[in-house]
Amino acid sequence: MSEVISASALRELMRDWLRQGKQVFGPRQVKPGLVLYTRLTDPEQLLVSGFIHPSNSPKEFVFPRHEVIYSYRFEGKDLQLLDAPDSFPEQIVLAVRPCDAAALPILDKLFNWDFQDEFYNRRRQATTVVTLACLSHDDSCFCTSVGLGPADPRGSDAMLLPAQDDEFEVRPFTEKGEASFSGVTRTSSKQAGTPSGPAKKFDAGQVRTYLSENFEGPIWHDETLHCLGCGACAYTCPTCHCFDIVDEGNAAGGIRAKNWDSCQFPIFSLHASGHNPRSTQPQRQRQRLTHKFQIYPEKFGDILCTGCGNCTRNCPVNLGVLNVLEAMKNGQPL
Amino acid sequence: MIESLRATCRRLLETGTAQVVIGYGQADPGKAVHPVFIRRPEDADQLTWNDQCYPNLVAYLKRKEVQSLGKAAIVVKGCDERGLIVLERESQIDRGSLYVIGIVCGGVGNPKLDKCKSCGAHRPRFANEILGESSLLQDGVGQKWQALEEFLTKSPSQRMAYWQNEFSRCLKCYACRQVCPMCYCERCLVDKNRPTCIDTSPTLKGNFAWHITRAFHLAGRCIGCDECTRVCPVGIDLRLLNQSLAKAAEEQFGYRAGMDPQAEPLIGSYSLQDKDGFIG
Amino acid sequence: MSVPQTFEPKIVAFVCNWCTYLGADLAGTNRLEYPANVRIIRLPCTGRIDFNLIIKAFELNADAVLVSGCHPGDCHYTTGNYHARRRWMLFRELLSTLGFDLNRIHFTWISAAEGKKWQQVITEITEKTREMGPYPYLAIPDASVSTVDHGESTA
Amino acid sequence: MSRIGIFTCWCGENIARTVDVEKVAKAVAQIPGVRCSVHYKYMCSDPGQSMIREKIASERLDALVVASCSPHMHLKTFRKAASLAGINPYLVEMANVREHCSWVHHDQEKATGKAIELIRMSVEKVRRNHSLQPIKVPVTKRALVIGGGVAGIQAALDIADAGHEVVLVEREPSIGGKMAGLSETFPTLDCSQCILTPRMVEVGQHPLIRLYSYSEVQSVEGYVGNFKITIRQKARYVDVDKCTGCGECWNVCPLKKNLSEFDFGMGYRRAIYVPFPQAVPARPVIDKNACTKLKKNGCGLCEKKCLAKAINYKDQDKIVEVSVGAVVVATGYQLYQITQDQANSRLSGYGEYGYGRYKDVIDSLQFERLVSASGPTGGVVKRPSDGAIPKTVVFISCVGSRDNAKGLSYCSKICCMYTAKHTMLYKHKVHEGQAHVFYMDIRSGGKNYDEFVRRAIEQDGARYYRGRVSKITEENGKLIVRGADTLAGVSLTVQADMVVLAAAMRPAKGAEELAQKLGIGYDEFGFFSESHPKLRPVETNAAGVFICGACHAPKDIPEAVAQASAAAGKVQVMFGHAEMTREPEIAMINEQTCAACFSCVHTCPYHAIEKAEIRTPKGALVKRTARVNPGLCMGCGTCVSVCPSKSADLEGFSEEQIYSMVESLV
Repeated sequence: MSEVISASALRELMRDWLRQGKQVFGPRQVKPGLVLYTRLTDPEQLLVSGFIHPSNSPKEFVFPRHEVIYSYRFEGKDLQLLDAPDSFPEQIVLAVRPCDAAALPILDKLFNWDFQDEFYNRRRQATTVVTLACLSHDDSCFCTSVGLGPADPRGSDAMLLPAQDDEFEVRPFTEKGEASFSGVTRTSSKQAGTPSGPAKKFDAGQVRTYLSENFEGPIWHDETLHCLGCGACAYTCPTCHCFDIVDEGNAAGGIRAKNWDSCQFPIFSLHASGHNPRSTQPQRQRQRLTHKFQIYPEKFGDILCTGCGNCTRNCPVNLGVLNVLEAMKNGQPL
Repeated sequence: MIESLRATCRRLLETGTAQVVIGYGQADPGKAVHPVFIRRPEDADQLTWNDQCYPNLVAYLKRKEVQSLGKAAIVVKGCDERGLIVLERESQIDRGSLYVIGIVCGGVGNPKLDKCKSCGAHRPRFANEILGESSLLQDGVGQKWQALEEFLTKSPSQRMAYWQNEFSRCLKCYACRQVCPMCYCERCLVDKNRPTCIDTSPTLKGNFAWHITRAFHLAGRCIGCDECTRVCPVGIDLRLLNQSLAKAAEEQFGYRAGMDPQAEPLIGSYSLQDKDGFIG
Repeated sequence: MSVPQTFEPKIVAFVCNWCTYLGADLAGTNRLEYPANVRIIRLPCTGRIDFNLIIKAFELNADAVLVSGCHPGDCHYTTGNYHARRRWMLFRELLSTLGFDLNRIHFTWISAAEGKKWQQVITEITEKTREMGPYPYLAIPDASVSTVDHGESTA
Repeated sequence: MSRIGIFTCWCGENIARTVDVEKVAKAVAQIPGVRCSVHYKYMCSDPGQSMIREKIASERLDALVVASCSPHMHLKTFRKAASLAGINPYLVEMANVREHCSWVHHDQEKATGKAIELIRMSVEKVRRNHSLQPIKVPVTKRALVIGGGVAGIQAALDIADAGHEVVLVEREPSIGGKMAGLSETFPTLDCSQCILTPRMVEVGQHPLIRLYSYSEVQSVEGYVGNFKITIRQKARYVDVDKCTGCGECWNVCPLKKNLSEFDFGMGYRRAIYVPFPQAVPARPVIDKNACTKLKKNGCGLCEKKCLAKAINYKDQDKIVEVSVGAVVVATGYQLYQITQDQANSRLSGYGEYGYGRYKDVIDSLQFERLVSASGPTGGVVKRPSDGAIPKTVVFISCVGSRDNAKGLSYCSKICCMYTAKHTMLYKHKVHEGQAHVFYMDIRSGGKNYDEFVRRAIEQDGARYYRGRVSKITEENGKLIVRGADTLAGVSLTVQADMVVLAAAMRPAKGAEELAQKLGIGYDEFGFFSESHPKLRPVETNAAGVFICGACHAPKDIPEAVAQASAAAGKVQVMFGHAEMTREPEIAMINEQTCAACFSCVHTCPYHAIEKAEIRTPKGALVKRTARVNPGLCMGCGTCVSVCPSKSADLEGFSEEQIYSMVESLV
């Protein structure tokens, strides 16, 4: 037995949410060949099939790429500080891939371990995450290698599993999830099958050992020299969370804002002195990998990667976490 | 063809003509093609060539890590080679100490990319060595500015709306900059503060300022490899901006970047005949 | 667009020190009246006037921008204005592709002797801009550029 | 800068009439970083300036904004005032609230608001100004004078007499220029050569003047105070040092029928010749296009005759390099070549005057030789065709001048005067002769000039007709001159024996090429441009290069000489100091971030940016970079615009300053 909802009922439900002034986000075909998680203003925009993974990640619904943390205005000779808005409308992120949802509990730790980021937390509280289990995967997917899977509940308030006849089985995991679907599902005898994920591609434990032993290993230079140093991987990664604080202003006033940043940019680690502790791209790649598979796990327990494969899909030169990890496994360069 | 490429690579490394060969590699036929840096003759077999060889490897010549590998040989398509010519004109490369392996290219992508349909440089012209003689793609007539001309049928306000839409997606990941063989500044203008010419924030304002600057800094320099457009993770068609300047350069000044090694840079030179009808 | 009754266009003029600035001085010496909406930024030469400045002016809600310098052949620095002219030729193409309103950006040659022309140019630009109304160069104000609101691509 | 003082000027009523100065001063006092804001009737006056100095001291100000008139008017004044009070003069900015505000706006509220914004802009700018020190450039105290006509001679002698070395370069075999060929000069009718030749001799003998005759400037490198000049000495085939100028050589030269350049084709010279008896240097030159020895290895008489062994048929062009600190250009003029110049599209006219077709139609310089005592006819006026004494001579002025359609738009200025002179000289030599003058206007401004023209008409009976000549034809030995007398309102035909055309003055051949070598401006006609028509009349846009004489514009001898002395004076001012100081508001390159694309090197109008390398002490290349030569940079800032990474910036108009000005306009 299971609770199911039809595609049409789901869209009807979306319509209700929009009517109630909730913000709804989900996968959407932005242009031919390009699917992105975006804000949805019309249920018809929701995409629930025909794609593996959107090119971006839903992290920006709780951790925007640009967030004003305060602004200021000159009043004659004195300066007036103005708080940025910190209450956010209720929002539902729909048809999120389980790998993307699993990133959220990981980010929760980062944004709360010492300083509590109110902007993040308030957005997070206002957010309900409804995942869509994966029926298919591509060469870039490797959720199963980091302890997740195509229907893993981590980070989900509720999950939709595609069933027959254009229906979805609804599996709520939290009260938020319950509330979101109460009264709109019907009980069905059918049960959606458990989808199978990609084959396991490496062992995270071995990777961690390898990293701790090969800080100076040749693999970095051999495998990552062709990295161009852009932020396409970090900015479409559900777990990357580095940000920069910038001031932008003029004679009247200005803002202080939190912008995404990437450890792959040369200036990310550039010192005022002109010295750069990570002066080459391989060193920056090493930093990214080590942070994800050694440093972060040691500090927070979780691997800072959910195997979504976006870094590989979005890399201009077909470099991604996976290529390097596989190279580690078979120990020799491509 | 691939075999002769690998043979050349071996020869260059053995004879010491080059310490590194920059080319395209592939773990195995199924796997994705990516740039490789061959430093030992025995690794020459990693080299490959097929219609998935998109990246313009010239972009790597500006990288210190790559320069430190020593004297380089580089695999270029005819279109990539135009980049070499611009870089040489801008004293970024010493053509003498660079060995260029030109590959006659029938166009990349499946289906072929638009740029290949009107490329006009399928066969490298200045390479030290030219490999392959693939059946050349016929240059499509009048296809060159097709995308742009279609776009320009929109009204100005429609265009502005279009770009606001596109740029609102920009993440400022700078893939467009990093992949561009012509973007070699050690400190990009967007990373300069005091003053901040370009807001670094990925707001509409900051994104417009960035993309206007990126495009205009390529005026008379963009070789139309369209890599910026190919790699954009959020699918912004930067090609339109590059093309509008390339078209102006060609139609108003008879200038095509990277075609004539002797040509004066378009910006940085002037002519008394330059038309100033728009100046009151 | 609804134009507030009190709309006074903001016009930023980037001018060269040796021709147009002196032309404006001459307009003053001859007491040639013109609207008070223009703000002159004096640079040595049109060759120094960079496209980023023009964009910055629009970012700061200039309703129109004027770039003006010595007539061809008159450049105090012999060729600065020729270099500038070529850059503008190309820059206008880019602005046009981006859908900028080219009626908001004006280029003129005004010599040190053309105080009258300065008066006319400023008067015309001010009146024209007043009619066109404010120029929100980015119709979507920054705040509303929700980084999560990806509009449908019209391409 | 955090202690900025703002000084707003009333300019009597000029500003205060439309700008509420007190309100302005009050408002701008509120700008962050502004320490004090005061206003005063006349800021530029002594009390005004001392007020500024007092405030600087009492308020310990570190930067100033003076809101008054145009910086072109008083920026220097206030910078001086500031430096007297111990503030670096480059920490002063002005807000132009007069020319750009109070004088052009009548609405007091708007003008006041604008004034406040203009001041805010200047405050934001000055906040980011840098203290600058004037740039010191060492000066080579040697001057180059190009052109040995009367202007060049005057300049050379003035500079040399002031105790500085001079290098004088003359294209022709002798100095003297056009003036050496003139008969007598207006308005005094004193003999041209009597005035000039002593000066020429002075030049030849002056210990501080090095004369390169029969030479041309080939290239110019370097910059003010430090020019490197390459001079090409054309092969003369005569060793100037051995030669004694005895004359044996030209007396034996069999080739007598070469048209004399000095006589403008009115007389002849040998193949080896001195252009004229008083030439300096008084040394001959061989015309390699005429000499049979040089052409087909014949003759050789001159060599045999020369006891000094000065003849050298193997002579070659020599290249000489000199370094100088300043250059005076005095390349003079040529006459509108009525037949040859028709090739030039702009100069299409005057075929109808038959110049070149009729032997007896000559131009004014040819007439000068004809009436010159030292001329080909010994001063007897004989017409070229048959040597007869012309009884009727028609003078036509403005041939090519003031004629947009067929000639040149400008007035050649001296023709009215010399035409009057010509009629007199003619009358004095041919008493029964009659001079007729066709003119457009008579322009005789100048000391004793109009009296001179009146004399020509009233005493020497020249007939003046206000009108143009439409056509000249030849009928049985007479020149039929058809014209109009517009004052009498009749058309008019004169049967003349000779016609003299007062052809327009044009820059000497090659003027534009020379201007390009020197990097100085020139107008559409090829006359060199002064850097300011009123205040910098002998300076050019290239620092250290000065102009004088007819290369600048048509002018007569007194003017040319005066201008030459002025140029010499400017050179002496430069040479008055061991080093010269230049404006420090110049470009600079951030060598750390420079990507070495060298767009700036390409673009710089002054070639002031060079490619440089940064190397380790051991000599390993760290990076390449562009680098500004402070001696050459004129501060236009074109490099800043073409620098993609904005590693180029301009002191005084830096990116920070300009952006902050724009950003103050919110």
